[in-house]
Amino acid sequence: MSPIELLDLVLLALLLTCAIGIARLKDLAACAILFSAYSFILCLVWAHRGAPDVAMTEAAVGAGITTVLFLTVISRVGRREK
Amino acid sequence: MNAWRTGRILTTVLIGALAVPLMYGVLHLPPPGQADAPAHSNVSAKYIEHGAEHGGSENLVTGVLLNYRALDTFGEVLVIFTAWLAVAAVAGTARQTGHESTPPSPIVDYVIRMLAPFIAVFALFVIVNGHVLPGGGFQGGVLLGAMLILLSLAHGGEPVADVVSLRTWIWLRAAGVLVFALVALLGLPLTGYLFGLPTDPTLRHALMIVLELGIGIGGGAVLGGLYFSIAGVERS
Amino acid sequence: MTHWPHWLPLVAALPMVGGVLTPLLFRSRPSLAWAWAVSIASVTTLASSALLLTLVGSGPFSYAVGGWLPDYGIELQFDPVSALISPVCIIGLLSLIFSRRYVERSIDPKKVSFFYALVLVNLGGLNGFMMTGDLFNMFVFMEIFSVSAYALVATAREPIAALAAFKYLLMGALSSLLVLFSAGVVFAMTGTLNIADAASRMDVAGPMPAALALAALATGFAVKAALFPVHFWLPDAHAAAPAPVSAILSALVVKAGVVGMLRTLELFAGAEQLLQPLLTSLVWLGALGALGGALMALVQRDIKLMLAYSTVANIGYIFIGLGLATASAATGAMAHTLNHAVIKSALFLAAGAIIHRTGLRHIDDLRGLARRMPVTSFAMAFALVSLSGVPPMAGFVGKWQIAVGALQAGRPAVLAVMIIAGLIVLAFSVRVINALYFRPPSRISVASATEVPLSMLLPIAILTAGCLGLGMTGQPVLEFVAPVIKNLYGAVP
Amino acid sequence: MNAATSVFSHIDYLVAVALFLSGAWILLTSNNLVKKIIGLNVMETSVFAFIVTTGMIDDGAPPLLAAGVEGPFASPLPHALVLTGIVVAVSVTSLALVLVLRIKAELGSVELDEIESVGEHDDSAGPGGGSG
Repeated sequence: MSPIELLDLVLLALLLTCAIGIARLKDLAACAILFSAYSFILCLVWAHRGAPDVAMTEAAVGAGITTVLFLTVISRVGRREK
Repeated sequence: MNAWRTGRILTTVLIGALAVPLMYGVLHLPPPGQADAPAHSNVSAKYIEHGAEHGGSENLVTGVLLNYRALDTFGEVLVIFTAWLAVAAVAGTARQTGHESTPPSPIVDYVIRMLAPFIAVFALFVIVNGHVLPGGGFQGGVLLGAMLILLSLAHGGEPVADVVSLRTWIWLRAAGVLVFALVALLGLPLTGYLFGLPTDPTLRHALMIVLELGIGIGGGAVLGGLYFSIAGVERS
Repeated sequence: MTHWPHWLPLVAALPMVGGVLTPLLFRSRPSLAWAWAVSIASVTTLASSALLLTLVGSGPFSYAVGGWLPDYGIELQFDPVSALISPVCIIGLLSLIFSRRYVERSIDPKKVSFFYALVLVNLGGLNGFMMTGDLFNMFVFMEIFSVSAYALVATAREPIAALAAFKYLLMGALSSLLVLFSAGVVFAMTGTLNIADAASRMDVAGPMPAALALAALATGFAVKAALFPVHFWLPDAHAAAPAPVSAILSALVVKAGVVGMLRTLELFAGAEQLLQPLLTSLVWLGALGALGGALMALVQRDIKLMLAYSTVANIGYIFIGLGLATASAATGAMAHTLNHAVIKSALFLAAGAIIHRTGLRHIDDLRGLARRMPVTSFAMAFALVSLSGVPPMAGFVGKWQIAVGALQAGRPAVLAVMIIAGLIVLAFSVRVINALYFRPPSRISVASATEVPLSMLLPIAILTAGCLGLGMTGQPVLEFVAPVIKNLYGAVP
Repeated sequence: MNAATSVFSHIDYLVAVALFLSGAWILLTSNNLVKKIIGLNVMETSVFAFIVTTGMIDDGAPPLLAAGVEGPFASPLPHALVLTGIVVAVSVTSLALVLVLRIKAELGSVELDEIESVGEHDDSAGPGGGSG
């Protein structure tokens, strides 16, 4: 098990925890930020998978633009999920 | 409330049940990373073999996007403009006043204003070097969009949306589709097929740069526009 | 005119670029935007009829985009299935002509140019979806006409329209995801995205991943076509949308799901043992959809909801035909796809004209309208008779062939369900006709209603004439579609 | 190739499917419309993860034919697909968010059960109400 494969497993585990965290959290802003972290980890995984183009786009879009759009809407719609 | 509770349990069971066939089916695919898997030995092998001289770019992904599967990218550029069309049709372009966004602290304001030109230069670099290094029209466009959003976060949105008239913004947002349509039409006389890029390296290289710039500027303007509409700062 | 192949990509690209230019050129001049949209749509209709003549003349042909053959690039193909492009263009053009007066009142003037842009982009996406022979390209065109469809539903002013559009968006995004997932699985199995190429390499990867790809693709297109269990997004969306949009959605966008299912059958034609369970489930889901849709339409009080549920019923009929997999059932299903598009767009435009003039949507409120709006009421009645499948009319052609196919396949239960559903459709048609013609007006706005202007009446009249015309020319349509059966089902009884 | 190694070698596919299902769970069970859109995004990125993994190759270089770089190259086709998919995901998400803003403005809430209960009261006039 080379260290890189170990890193992969850790990143994949982090992805799953992010997804479960988003599922369980009631505070929408926290979900949006967790989604941003989820996108960053995905960007790392893809950078290692030999896909730099896609990693760059996912980081800028997933973590950047989508999260900002979510936070803008959450600030106008209400932060707590019932 | 228990109706909602049972609904949740039912969905959890349904999704759990769905997991089994999905995972079982996926397990029977050739393992990822195997060199002789069909994913690498069919179309992709041809791309890698003839990528440089056909596709016209060392970065094969850009070659695939702009040359081999140009119709996909044209559809793609159209989807991103249609998203802005949809948002404008639903949200309207009237400027929603009344919700005051808290002005950021001067430090954030200063840092963003300092960073903005570097992001712009980096975005341009990514667009123009799309055929040699990882990058291209989309990545550059996304970076430009992110810069627009950062600036409007720093200045409260209205000044950034007012930097040019709404009419110019719309022309900028349609840049991707219009440039792509022109180059596609140009393909007819040059190669006898729509969406065809000529085989002469320098002309093809120039056309690809034009396409990348169109996609980048169009994408960036649209993503900025999406944020303006959602934050309610679009010019009316 | 000699066969000029470049019309094929242009039929898709022209409305899209025309749509993109609409807000640029005419954002502040709505009437010019309408004229521009109608001219773009008519040029596209001419191009599509030229393609149709070429297809009838010299058979199916394909077009290598960018000059790349299928093993490199994307291949567009024009066969009897993608011949649906010409009715798409014609119905789209007529809906655009109809929407001039309708949109003036029901949509905010500043957004009118966006409305026409979205309609054009939607038509371009539909044309592209029906002509492409590449799995991922289908996904991209599907996104184009889906995103514009969600927004078109939301252009209506009622608050319910935004919620209906949101539910439609979630289901549509889910179905697009399933199609993308199966495109990924097909790529992992065969290394290519071209449907014909992938079909020939399908057996190399073993049955399990092929079953996964088939299930995901079929579910995705079933959701897009609103087949029975996953149809619940359709009624609210089609009823809340402005009338010309409802016509485009029910007549055209839903049929894209049917074309997608046909491409799926084409892709997996080689794997019979995989197709069998899918075909039987299509038959039963179709039967339940036909029955359930007809029943729900019967109990509706809002005329547009009634028509929306009747779309769910007719989609059920079409999938019964596709599922039975006999030659006559499948050709009947494809003919019914075309006929239902014409009938349902006539009905929705007529309903739109009535709502535009009287502002009333409930069937009971429309009593005695025939005296005040004779042409629209006659068109509504004529199209309803055609919908219920009375012989010389267009609705009869497809349903009769599917019924014959059900008998050939030895499925009397399916035939029984179709007959019951047909009677229910007849029942709610008679109820509307009775309200329009044989009951005294009960509302002031009905008593004072006047006929709609010509720009709305002309499209309704043309489509109503089509309800009869397609009934008369049923046989040539069936023969036109027949050659596709072989490559759909392989050996067919 | 016994079961253990086959599961391990397909770990990427399995994680992608697990993320797809968790996204579906968030989408289906959450009552808040914004949470549903986040779930939709999780599903979309998981399908992209699946497609990028199909193009992966063991110790292969990214699809850049720079001078001096040999060895197996990752397949460029899935990367082009995912690039297109990501931009589609942004488009659908931004339209969904604008619809949520309009629902909040017109129906007063973004919680599905509250909206549905509002829907019941004025359902007598059918979804369209009086106007066309």
